[in-house]
Amino acid sequence: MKILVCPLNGPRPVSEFAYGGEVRPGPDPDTCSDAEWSAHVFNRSGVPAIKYEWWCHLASGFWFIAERDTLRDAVIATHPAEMGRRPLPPRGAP
Amino acid sequence: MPHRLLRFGLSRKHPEPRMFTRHENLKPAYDVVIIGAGGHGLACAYYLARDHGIRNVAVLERGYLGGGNTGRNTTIIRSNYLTPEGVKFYDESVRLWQDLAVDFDLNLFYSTRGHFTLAHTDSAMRTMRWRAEVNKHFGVRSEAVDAAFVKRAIPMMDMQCAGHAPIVGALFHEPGAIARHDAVAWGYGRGADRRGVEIHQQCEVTGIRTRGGRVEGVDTTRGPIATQRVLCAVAGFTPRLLDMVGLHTPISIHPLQAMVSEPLKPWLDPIIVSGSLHVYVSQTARGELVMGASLDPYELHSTRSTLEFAEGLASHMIDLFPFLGEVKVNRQWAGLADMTPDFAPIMGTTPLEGFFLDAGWGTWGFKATPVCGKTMSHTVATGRNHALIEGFAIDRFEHYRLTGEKGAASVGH
Amino acid sequence: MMHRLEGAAGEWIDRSGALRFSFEGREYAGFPGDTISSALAAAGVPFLGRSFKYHRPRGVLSFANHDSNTLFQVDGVPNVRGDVTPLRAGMAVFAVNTVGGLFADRAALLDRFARFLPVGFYYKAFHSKRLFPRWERLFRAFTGLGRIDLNATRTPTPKRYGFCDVLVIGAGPSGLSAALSAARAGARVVLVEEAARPGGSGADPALIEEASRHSSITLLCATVAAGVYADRWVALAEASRLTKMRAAAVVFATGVIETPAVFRGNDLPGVMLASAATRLLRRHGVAPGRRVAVLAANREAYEVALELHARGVGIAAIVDLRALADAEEPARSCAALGMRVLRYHAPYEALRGTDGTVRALIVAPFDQGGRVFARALHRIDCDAVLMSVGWSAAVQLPLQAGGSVEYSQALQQYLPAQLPPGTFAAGRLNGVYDADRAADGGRAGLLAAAYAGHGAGSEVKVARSARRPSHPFPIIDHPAHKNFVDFDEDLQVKDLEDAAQEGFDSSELLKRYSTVGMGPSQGKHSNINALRVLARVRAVEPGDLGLTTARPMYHPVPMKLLAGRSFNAERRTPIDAQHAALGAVWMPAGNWRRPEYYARDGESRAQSIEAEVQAVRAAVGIIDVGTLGKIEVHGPQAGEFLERVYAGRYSDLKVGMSRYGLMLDEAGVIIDDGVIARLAEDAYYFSTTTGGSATVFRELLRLNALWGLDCALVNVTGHRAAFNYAGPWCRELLRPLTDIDLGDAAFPFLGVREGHLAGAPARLLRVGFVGELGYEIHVAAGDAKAVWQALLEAGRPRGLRPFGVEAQRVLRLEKGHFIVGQDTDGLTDPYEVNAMWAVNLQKPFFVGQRSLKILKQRGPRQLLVGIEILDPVRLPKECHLVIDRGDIAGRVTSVARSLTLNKSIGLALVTPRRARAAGDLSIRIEDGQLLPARIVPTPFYDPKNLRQRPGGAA
Amino acid sequence: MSTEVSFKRLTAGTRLGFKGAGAGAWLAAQGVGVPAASNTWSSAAGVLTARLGSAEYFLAEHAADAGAATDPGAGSDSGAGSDPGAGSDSGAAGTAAGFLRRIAANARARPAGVYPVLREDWDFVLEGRDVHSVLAQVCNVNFADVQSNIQPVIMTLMIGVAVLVVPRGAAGRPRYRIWCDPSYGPYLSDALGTVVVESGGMYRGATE
Repeated sequence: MKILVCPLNGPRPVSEFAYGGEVRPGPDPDTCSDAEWSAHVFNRSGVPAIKYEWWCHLASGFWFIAERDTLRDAVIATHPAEMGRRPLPPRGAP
Repeated sequence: MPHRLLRFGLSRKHPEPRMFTRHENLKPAYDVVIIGAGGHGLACAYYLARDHGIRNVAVLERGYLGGGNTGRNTTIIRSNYLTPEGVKFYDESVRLWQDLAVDFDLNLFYSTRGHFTLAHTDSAMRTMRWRAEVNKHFGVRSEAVDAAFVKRAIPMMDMQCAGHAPIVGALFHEPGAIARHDAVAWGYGRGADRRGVEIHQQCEVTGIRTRGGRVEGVDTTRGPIATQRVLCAVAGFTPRLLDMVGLHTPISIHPLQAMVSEPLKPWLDPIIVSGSLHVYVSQTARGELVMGASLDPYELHSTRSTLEFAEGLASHMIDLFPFLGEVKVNRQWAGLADMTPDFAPIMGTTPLEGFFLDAGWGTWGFKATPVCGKTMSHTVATGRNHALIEGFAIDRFEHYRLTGEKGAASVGH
Repeated sequence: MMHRLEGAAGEWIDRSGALRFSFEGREYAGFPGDTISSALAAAGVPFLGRSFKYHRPRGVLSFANHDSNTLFQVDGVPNVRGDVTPLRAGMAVFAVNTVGGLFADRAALLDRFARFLPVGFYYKAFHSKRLFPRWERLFRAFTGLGRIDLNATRTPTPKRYGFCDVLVIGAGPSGLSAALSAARAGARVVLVEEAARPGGSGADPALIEEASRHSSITLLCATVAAGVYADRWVALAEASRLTKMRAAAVVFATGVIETPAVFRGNDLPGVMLASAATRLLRRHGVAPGRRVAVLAANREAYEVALELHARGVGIAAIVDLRALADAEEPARSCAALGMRVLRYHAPYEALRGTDGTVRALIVAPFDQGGRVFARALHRIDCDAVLMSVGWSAAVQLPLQAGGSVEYSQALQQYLPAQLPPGTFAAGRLNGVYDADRAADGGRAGLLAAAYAGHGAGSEVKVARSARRPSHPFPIIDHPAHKNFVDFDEDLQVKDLEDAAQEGFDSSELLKRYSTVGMGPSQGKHSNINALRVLARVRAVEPGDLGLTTARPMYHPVPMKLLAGRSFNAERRTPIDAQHAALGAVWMPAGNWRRPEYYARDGESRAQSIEAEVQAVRAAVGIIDVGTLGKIEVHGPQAGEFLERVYAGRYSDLKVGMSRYGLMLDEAGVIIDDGVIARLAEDAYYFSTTTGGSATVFRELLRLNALWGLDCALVNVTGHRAAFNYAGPWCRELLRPLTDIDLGDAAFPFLGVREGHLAGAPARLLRVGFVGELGYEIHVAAGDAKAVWQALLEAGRPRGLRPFGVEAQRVLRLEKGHFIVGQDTDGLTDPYEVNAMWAVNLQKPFFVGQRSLKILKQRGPRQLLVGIEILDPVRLPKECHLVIDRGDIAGRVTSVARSLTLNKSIGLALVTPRRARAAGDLSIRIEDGQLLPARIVPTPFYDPKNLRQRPGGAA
Repeated sequence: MSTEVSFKRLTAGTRLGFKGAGAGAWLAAQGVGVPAASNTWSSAAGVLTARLGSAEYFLAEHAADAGAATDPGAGSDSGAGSDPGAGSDSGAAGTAAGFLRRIAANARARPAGVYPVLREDWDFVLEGRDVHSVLAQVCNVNFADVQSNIQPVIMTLMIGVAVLVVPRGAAGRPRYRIWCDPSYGPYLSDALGTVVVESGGMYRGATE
């Protein structure tokens, strides 16, 4: 089974975690157009890449951000959730 | 023995021509280029050639014919959906399915077995009733049945599910069927091939050329092609193709796993699905139990197998059928599913003129193969969405007009 | 004919014992240490099974679990692998897949019609719409192998997690050496071997001894490495236990699988792989026959000939397919012993004797293209034929691990090319044969240990075999065919050629059309020869075609092992036992169970539910609502947090008061609701639905982590119990139990107060969900039983009844309250259920706010309305459809017979057109009949909400 | 030779939880031995303090734990080098409870940044020479390799339930305190008990 390295709890099997989707900073709801907003709400970048994702360690309720290659299912790095508050450094293809 | 088998015994050489011509080279231009030689792409090619007289068609396949989800799914065919759009669409598909073998002159082992979606809670039972009522409204044979009915139909099943998920009833869908999945692709492929369609395997699309908002051509590992119309039918890879033309959709990719047992003497006739237990199972003509469960929980573009999947599925299979403990799992595999937020496909025209989409098939694409061929060929030929697919248009998300098939998707199948 | 020899050193059987068993109803005896197949072989049973398609008699082929013609039905268990299953006394063994028994199989007739049943014949016929069902019934009568016993019971088996530094798969010469070198480097090693004992194809006993004794090597025999998964997570299947092994490094020493020569009659009983004969001989003292012909394309053929000769078995001839056969040892000894060696000859046909087993072998000069000079046929009488013409590398596990392979022309086998980090290959799998295997194992073991952090690794390079152990094309055509490539699926050379001719000429398509490799052995003995046939058709090399994907399981694994004990985590409220004692009839709710109602003697379900409702309306009732999610949020920005996650306003909520809350997702869809109570300036307490509690709390944690507001969330769902005590008498009954002033002024409607109740610290919320004066009483789980008892006793004199979920549904329906998930669906927004009163669009931000602006323009797609059923007797069910001029105009979401109101009421989601039109509509019930109904305003009961605040508006 | 492992539910002693940026400092001021690192525990005056992540604390009586020290072998806990506090446990039982009650009382003043967390966890002890063979059947964490000298707190899933595990005991005599949400208590108790018994161990079930 996949191993994820939780910044708080260390390496654990993926079965101890819940996936929270890609970290997706949205447009400013007050200024963006309806089309921009609906695109944010529904559309996803489905292309395989190294992505910033939300993961939660279930037993401790600890959320963090993982950089994962969605093509090979390889976790490159994990970061504290605070990272999600700032613009994320760009990520390339796997 | 049917007389048509005699010729095999009586002729010295194998009296069968190639099903699919091998084409060494691509032509410089085609009227239509279909990306993806799975069931959907081939079906569209078949109907384009047969019903619309469009024969200058190339079907491009990066791997081999039918090697994607067509050859990886668990072959369940049904029309017991929840929304009117869904029910009408899949009902037409089931109608087409029933004549397909004769159309093709190829045995698809289309086998009507009856389909039970088990309900373990009263809220699940409510959904079953909802589906049954909508189905009946459109003439689809479905009924919400009680536990006693289920017990009579599947007497060997543990109605208590080992005590933790008692079965309170089910949605019984009489037309539920299974079929030999590969043969569907071969049948459409052969039919298209015989009508002049070119099928190119091991030919990967590397780019799609556009100008002024319309399609101009396709670049492939075997050279460029000029064309005005492109159909994208590559479930599991849709986002990569859309990325080539800068289109965005809600589709994200999740693996869907399955496994198969050793061959057993037939003991299970109907198709059984349990949403709460995440199980669906049927027994094939070879005697194997083909088993599936729910999607993998996170995005992944790999068809690797996981042990957790086999463990969970085996456990729930035994909850339903306690006597299966000694039955051996022969093989696990996986496919890649295009998931959408409303569990309905994304079909038809797109903002890019000449670029048509047949995608978002989640875990239910196989059963739609014939109707997709029909409706997409019409759409590609006329440039206008076929009436049956209006509910699946790509712009429904922008307008917050989702189709809401989620309720019917139990475990997908 | 096969027979047992005198005992010899090192054999696995105990000749002092005897195990009686039956096969096809006849009595036999074997020894402890026998497998089913070895005992039957020793007893001279001519054949053991029937083939899948033609029902041809079959005997031992691999004796290594690689062929499916020795699957048995044993004591009701299907598909038992006779080659490897230990013999037990009293076993009742039957062949699978026969019609009328193995020795009188009526289906054997099919063999005669073989030429009418070409590859994929079933695609070519039987599909007329009218006749297919009949044909299908026939097919299903013949299909499948073993028969399952529908009365077999569940046998929970333990599963365990395992951890080691180095996992070595295969305890042959290379595996044993790998384990030892890794252990010596300081690694904790687990060594798995699928056979009952270590040693593989013949390891130095001293090596076996040392590895078995080493303190940091755990040797697991009779254990199959069934699958290699992500991050070196390996499924190890024993007879009655699954171990999920996490290895820091893995050494694949899986060796090679012997593959048959393909010639007419190569499937006759008595024709077997040389390695099978060796295993039978060494382990079980069983000789393959009395006069044995050996097909040779490698050194191993001569070795087996010598070994058999030494045990007194006659060698009829050695037929060497090669132009230049070995001249040195062991070939020289064979010649010296006067064995007859035919060079550059190939088997043309094996002849069947009267007993169905092989009687003679017809050989002829041979060219490497697979054609023989059929004019120079030559007969060799024999009662067994051993095939030693080549090997197929067991690359399945390395491939599962994500490795790649390449085809070696020199060795005529696949070799690991790239292996994922932490995985290593050794021995014959790696192309290293003979004496070098140990050295290669040692090398791999050191590298694996180093990867796992022990020792410095190894610089050693071990050369691949200089000799060629496998013939490039051990396949001989025959005009009459029956030269089998796949023994599982009865596939002959021509079947594969015909499939290719029909266009199935890539390895994947060939597999799917011909089913080659799809049988129980997953192509272990057939894939490589199938590739060779296809390569000849395509005029390419096998290596150009590529293998089909390798997937778990390596050998099939019983579902009971995968399932294990199958735990199912279930939650209980602290008074679960009290409910049971009161006659609770349970219903599942999320992963909790809740009383649907409380059954009483002499009451029907409906009567009990009605009585429970009436108790609340007329006196007092109590319901356990402890399954609701219960969350506290503390901190200066707690209010701000709630403002963002709920659609309503909470920063202006007075301390000591509560307010309904609606939770939306980003798309504006209602996903949850609850009550938010303000305990202090910086502390709130709120509830979520039972089903949503876990996921909602998790999402709130995420949002809190993302926003970084100065507040903290606490989930007390399991730590707090909660009861709703409701009914006109509840306040009077509570007074003596609590120190909280319950007067309307001190504790108004929607107020929240903390104090003590029945001696326990308690938090009371004055709520109105069921439409009567009522208090939600929240106490610590540890105090729940005492408080529950006190409340029951206090209420008894007034006719209190505990009420269940069903009664609560009726009560809230009478008040017109919707239930998220029942009266809403996956797309319902607040506009559609008239819940905009709970939404404050003026707030700066909340989840779903922006989408609501879009949804407002879009307009509702459905509207929730109250309905009254006008039919005096019949009641629709929830989710029956509202029909308007023949079209679907909506559905009933809730419905109940209200005794209180003496009418049938419900809620329905209907099209806006229909909702605005108001008035009458019709509902279609099961039998298709239409029931008249009318859209009416809600609440149905006490529209002015006077009963929940008898003291008048607070 | 039967497996040497025993599993029992402890009659819950006083347990407290605190959360918030100010919690650590405040607890220290109350005289609690606050662990310096996340996911570690410390023990003083019969009170075990587990630090869950950076800003949450769980306090429980050791006494309840030591109270179990009546059954064979458990006595070795006192000598356990891994646990400085353990020695004083049995004696400190009464005072520990009182101490915790005092802290709870002080917390009612709602000091800034200190948020009380209601803890009604079920409380178990799993111990014995063969305890790891049992843990291996219910949990994916390799407890045999856990460095108990750093006094770790392990938050993980046991047969599907979130648990808080504190390794104690001496080498050769491993011993684990296990806490879980009360609503999962009956399930965990039964399921783990079954595994222990089937493995030849001793199980003293939920005592009400």
